[in-house]
Amino acid sequence: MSPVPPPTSAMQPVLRALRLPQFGWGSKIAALVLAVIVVLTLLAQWIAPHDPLAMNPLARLKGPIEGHPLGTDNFGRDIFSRVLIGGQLSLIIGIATAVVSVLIGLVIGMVAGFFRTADAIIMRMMDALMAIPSILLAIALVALNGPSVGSVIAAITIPEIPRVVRLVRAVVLAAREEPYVEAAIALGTSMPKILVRHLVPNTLAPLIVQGTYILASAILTEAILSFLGAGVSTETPTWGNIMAEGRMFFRIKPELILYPGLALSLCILSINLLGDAARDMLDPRLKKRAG
Amino acid sequence: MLFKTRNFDGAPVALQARNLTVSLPETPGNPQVLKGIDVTIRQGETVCLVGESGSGKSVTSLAIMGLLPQALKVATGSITLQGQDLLPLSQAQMRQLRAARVAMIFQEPMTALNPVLRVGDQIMEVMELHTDLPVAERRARARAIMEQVHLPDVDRIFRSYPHQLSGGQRQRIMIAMALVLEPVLLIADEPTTALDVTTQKQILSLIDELQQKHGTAVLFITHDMGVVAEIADTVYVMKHGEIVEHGPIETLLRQPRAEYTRKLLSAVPSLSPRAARAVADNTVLRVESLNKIYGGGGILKKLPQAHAAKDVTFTLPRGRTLGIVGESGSGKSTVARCIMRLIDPTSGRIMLDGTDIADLSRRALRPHRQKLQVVFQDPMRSLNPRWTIAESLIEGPLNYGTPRREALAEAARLMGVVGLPQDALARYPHQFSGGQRQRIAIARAVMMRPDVLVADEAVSALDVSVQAQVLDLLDQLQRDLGIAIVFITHDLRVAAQICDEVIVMQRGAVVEHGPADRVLSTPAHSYTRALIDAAPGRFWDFHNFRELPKVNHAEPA
Amino acid sequence: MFNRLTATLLASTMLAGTAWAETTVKAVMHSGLRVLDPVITTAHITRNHAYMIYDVLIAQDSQYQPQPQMADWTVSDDQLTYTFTLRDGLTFHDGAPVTAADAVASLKRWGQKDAGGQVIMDRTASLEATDDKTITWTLTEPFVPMLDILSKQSALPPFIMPARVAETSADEAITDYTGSGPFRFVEAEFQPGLTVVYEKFDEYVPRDEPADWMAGGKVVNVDRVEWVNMPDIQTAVNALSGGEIDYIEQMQVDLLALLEGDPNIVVEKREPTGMQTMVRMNFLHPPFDNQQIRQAALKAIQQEPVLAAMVGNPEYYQVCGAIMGCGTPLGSEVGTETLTQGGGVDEAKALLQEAGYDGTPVVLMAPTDMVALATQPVVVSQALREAGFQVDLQPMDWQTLVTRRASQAAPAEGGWNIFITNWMVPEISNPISNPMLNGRGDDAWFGWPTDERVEELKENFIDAADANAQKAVAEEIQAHAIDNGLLIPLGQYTLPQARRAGITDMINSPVPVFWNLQKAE
Amino acid sequence: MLGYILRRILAVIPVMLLVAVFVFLLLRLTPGDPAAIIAGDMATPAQLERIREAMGLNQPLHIQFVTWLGQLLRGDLGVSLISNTPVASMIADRIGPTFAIAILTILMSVAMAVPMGVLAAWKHRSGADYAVMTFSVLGFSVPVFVIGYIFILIFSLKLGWFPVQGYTPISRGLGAFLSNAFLPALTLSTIYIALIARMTRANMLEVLGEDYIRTARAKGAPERTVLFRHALKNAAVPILTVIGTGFALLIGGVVVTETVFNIPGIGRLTVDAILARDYPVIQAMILLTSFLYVLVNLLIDLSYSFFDPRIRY
Repeated sequence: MSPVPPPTSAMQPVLRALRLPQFGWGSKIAALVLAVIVVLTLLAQWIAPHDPLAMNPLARLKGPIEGHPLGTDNFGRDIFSRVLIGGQLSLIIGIATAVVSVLIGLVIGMVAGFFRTADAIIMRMMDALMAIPSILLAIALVALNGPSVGSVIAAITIPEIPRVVRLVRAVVLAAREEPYVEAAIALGTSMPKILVRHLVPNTLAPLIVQGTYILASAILTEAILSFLGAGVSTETPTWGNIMAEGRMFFRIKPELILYPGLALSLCILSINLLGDAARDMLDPRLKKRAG
Repeated sequence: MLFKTRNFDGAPVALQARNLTVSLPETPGNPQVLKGIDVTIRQGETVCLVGESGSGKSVTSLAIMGLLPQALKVATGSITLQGQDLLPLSQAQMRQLRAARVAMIFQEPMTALNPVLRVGDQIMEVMELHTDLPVAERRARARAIMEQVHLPDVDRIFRSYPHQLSGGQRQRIMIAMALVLEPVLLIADEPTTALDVTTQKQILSLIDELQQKHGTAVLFITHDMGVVAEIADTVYVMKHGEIVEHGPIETLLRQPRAEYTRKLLSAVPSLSPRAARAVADNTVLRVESLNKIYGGGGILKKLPQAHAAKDVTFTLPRGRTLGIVGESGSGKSTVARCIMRLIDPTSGRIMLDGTDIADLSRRALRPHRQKLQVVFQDPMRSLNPRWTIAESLIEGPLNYGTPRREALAEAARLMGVVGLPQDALARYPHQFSGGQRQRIAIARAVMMRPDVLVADEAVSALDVSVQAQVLDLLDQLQRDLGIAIVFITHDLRVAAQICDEVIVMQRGAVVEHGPADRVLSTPAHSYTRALIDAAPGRFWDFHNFRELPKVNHAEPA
Repeated sequence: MFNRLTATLLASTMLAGTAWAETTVKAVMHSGLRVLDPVITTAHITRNHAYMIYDVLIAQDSQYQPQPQMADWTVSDDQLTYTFTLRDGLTFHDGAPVTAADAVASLKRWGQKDAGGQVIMDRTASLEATDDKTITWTLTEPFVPMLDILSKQSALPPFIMPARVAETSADEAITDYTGSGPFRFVEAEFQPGLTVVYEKFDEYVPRDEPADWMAGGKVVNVDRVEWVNMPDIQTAVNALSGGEIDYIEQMQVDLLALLEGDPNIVVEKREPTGMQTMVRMNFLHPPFDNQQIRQAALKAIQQEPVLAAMVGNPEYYQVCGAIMGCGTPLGSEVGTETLTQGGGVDEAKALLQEAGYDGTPVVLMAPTDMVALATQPVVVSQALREAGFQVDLQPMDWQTLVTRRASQAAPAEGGWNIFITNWMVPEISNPISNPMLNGRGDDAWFGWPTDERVEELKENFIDAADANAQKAVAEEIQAHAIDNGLLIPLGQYTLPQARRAGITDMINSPVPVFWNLQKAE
Repeated sequence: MLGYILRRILAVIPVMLLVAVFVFLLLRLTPGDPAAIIAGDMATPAQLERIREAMGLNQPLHIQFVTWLGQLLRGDLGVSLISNTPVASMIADRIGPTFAIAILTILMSVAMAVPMGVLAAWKHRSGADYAVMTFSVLGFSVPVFVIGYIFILIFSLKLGWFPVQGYTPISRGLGAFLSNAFLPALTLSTIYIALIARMTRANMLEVLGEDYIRTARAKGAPERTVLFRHALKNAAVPILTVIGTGFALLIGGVVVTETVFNIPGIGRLTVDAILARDYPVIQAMILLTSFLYVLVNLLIDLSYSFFDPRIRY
């Protein structure tokens, strides 16, 4: 009958995606930038010239001066040190959100995709959760739990879950129609085993991509929550709350937003570019040749 | 008349490709996809370009249209249309040419028409692009050409969207669109491959009719020797980007010179049924009054019902093959999936070794699963792409408690049986060709030592030469292991080759059921006869390069 | 036909003309107005709103002296009977005349809620309207601060409403906003938290004396005042530069640089006293149930870094240890040298040692969404840590804070140890009305100190014969409050106002008012 | 079609009910006391208690929920706990600016993003493609308030083209409206453009690989016709979908933009209400935005059939 479509092996592209030399130059730069940012934040404790909390309100809002390469903030704290250390928490929030929402979404999505009875109920609940604007939900959740790191992560994670659930469910629904899954049924493989061994790996590739986007958007959302007054304490600097605190001084000391903003944007830009590159490699449709 | 025997030596040349070479300039090594081919098509002539997948036949057609994908470039050679060299033309000039002087129709009528535009508008668009006829005139011409391609109810169809039409109707629209400006050359790239045989026959005769009416030159690309035998004046056989042989159709079929041509022809399964085997009496599978009804649910309004399988009854003895034959939508795959319990039958009994498995729960079914295995159509998707071949092969045995080492040993042995190297076990599916993967899928099924193997269009996606090998493998396994096979196919030739008994299905119902030689040589039902009549090249015994001995069809009752 | 058209055109031109001639002052106030009942809340913005649309019987002038406003008064020789006589021409916005009955109903409702009012009511024999114009208020014993309380600007001044409105229960918000003040509230254009619109009340008859703080003639020279709330002060500054608004009540001092050199804009301190910011500790739970540890906290803190982080420019803050405010009649800085000059850290460490502080973490509540309270906790927690305290700085939104500060539970179970608050200096300038000096345990303000000594000193203050005697008692109260750690004053600050140069003749009262001012076109 | 709409609307009910329960519980479990904000700093605990009693906040949760749901079904959104104003009129006063800016944002975004996406897909892997992709990734990477501040700095303060803040209703003239609304809409657009441009590119890439595109080229159609007549309409459905799901993103952005540009919209109303624990307002706002989200997506689903005749309900 019809000529066969190109192979849709999905694990190969993942492996390939993890091998950098196959990326374009844009992705290589992105990977490099991200690596620099990650290394700098990881080593922040040793690189930072000052304790990010040490304050001197009498020498506040100074420009670059001796000992403060990027100047000081409104408490007279060292901006450079704060941006360095702030990256840690921003990245932790991003990574934690991505991991947690992907894991929870994976489990719920699997259940919804495979058990028709649970599907309707789960998806209505997910619809409801998706219908609530995520920022409002996040503010309310932070207000509920107090603006700790944990509650900020929870507040950003919960609205992301339905999106992951939908993705996983769609992949599962598509994959369960695959002949190799039917063949596995014919081979007497039990349902849980099919779920774990045949279906979960299918979701891996799209979830890696989705995870990078969640990671990026979580860092951004944290910044917005801080902006709206529902972020983590100034004693635990993040790029988001440094910017949120600095916004009052945007016109007299734009560095307070500029430097953390630059770090954050570069970081997210790199993550997004890598996510895009991974997606392009993982999406067989984009590899299809015209004609 | 067996073949077309028209002579075009005196006719003017419509299109000529000389020493045409197409390469992949950006791929390391600059591989050539077409290696200096020469093709000549004269006015009114039908030239068939035949070859297996990857032979370069579609690239040839796209090169002529100037629609090569970006990665491909014409390296050397020339393409002249009525004496005009096409290669130096600009994109704009080529656009002028397309549809006006060279038109093309494609394999998939389902996807070749724009789904969001009305078909009438799509036909009119051709005139809009190439003529300055007023709208009324364009509309009149569009309707006229729709009449010519024998579309019923032109008024309605003119306003229809592609999805509202059948596959055959869509292909007629494509033909109408291609011919409305009376081009010099029509390129038809596998135009009937996706169609049922009865529709295929109609489309082929339509192309023939219009060609004679308009004197169009036709370049017909196909992999199907039967179709070639039906329509070609001249045949070009392609392999790996080269023309291995060309000549008038009858000469080529009777005295193929090239080894490849001979091989290709020999691989075409014969329509004459296999020799009947002794009827075995140890029944392994009995299906009684199997029904499958889809739909009928719905909360607010009753959804329409579809009776996908009606009262299907048959028995299958050990070591024998039952063919279920029918066109798309006949319900043959529904029956297969019901037997496999991939879907639940609405009613009826499925007796497997004496146990009715039709109503068993999933858990109760498990012990019976291993006796019942399946091979699917699409060799690309029937193996988990993330698993090594070994993992796929031993999945079933491990489920039933076979120790891993034993299972692996058996897998290694079976690799030999299905003709694959031992190291195949450690590799992944994408490293194999379609035919090889189908062998692996068969090996996976055989690992379970099944009593019944359901082969759902298991060879349909394969090239004929590969097809023959897989059929041989099935036959051999059946002889060695006594497996009973339920063979689902739309292809009468394949059915004739492998089946002991044949069931012919139409719209969910069994219309004819009997021994293969009886059903295929003296069909009782008109639908069966229509199917056989529509099989292209049915008069020819490709394997032996000669006509088939005349068979006596029973006259319709 | 033609005539009619012309008439319409003319009419619309005239309408447009009047619209042009109308003077509107657009002001950005320190907060959005949400609650409209000045009795139910102590929020300053509501009080300021009330001064726009309501009038008061007597009012404070810039010397903190009571002066007649709606009414003149006489006091009987025995100091027991006060007689207020309403002046002529007082009209509510609905056209009804203001009567003594309205005033009595309003005073009675106010008396249930205001702390000072409650004290008066405790000593009231009768309060009644003897005729349409006369209010007679008879006390059971002489009460010196009587007129000061009735004329005060904070927190709940006794505004006069129609009797029908004043009959609303004191725990329920009023829904009828008819006043007799110089401006009329335009209810149709009110957007809670966003915009409030006032129109000049044409029938208002101002007193003849010149305006002096809240006293004197309230002459309105503009047609319309719009209060616009801008949560982002930078937006407000931008809007002021662009001439989109006329006035900003409280400027962020750091942003003054943006307005410098703009000849169209004047930045100034409106009133001399400003606000005081302070620490409040919870007396119920360790470690601050221990006087020595409270004292250690006080010694650990120095005011200037707190003020610098909060305000920035020293021109707008003042180191001040007086719990009743610097620059007020009763202000005294006794006992606050370490606060004002620093150097108490070692003493604090010693005190902690002596008191046997066991490292119990101190829960410091830090509101993140209140600009005026966001920075102090950060600096204070740093100072406490340096002295050896374990500090758990807990960020939260203001709503969580106000809920949580009402909890008497242990800090680990949803309670708290420290929070920071601000008061306007006039609100704390008197030991009777200063809420931080309430020592009545569970009935005291959040923190619940049980301090009989301070209550005793307050009685002495009430009984003091004259201003000098009062001042002496006030100094005793200061010394005691600091020693006991009833509060830790963090200093005084003034957020300057900024106006377009075209706005002139603003009154420099603590409450920003919109009468008297002129707007040049 | 009608039956389908009816079924979809019925399906909205359980979703909205879930939202209602969820929001109600979330709020009532949140620490915070509207009585405290009403009473102000000097109130004593006893006074707070009396106010709470008067506002009905002391009743058991389920009674409060049933009361609220009953009101809701009668179309009564209740009264703000803080300002005593009917919630419906508060929303009515403030929905206009948000709505107008949201619409302007969507129009501007689609007008810019779709051509960008088409160009990127057409010139796949070219400089133009990389430029569009970089821009669209950038749109995702900078916090919306930073973009807002930068725009204000450049367009309002440096160039003086637009006012820095405020809102003028469209009824006072399109020019006046646009001069206030353009910058906020542009700020909001960045992320939306990024989203739509990417989606357009991805779907155009897919569609451009389809057989009917080859057919169109075989007909001799010029690229413009191929792209816009044949391809774009086929790529429309997923683009529409992303506009719908992006609506939630838009609401999130609106909250921030309204603060930066001082627009009297419902975004700020909601944030203020959350910070003040003004339960009736928060409940109404979250229900409303959720309902709008569901409605927008329903409308978008229904509009599919306009672009794709295969989709019939």
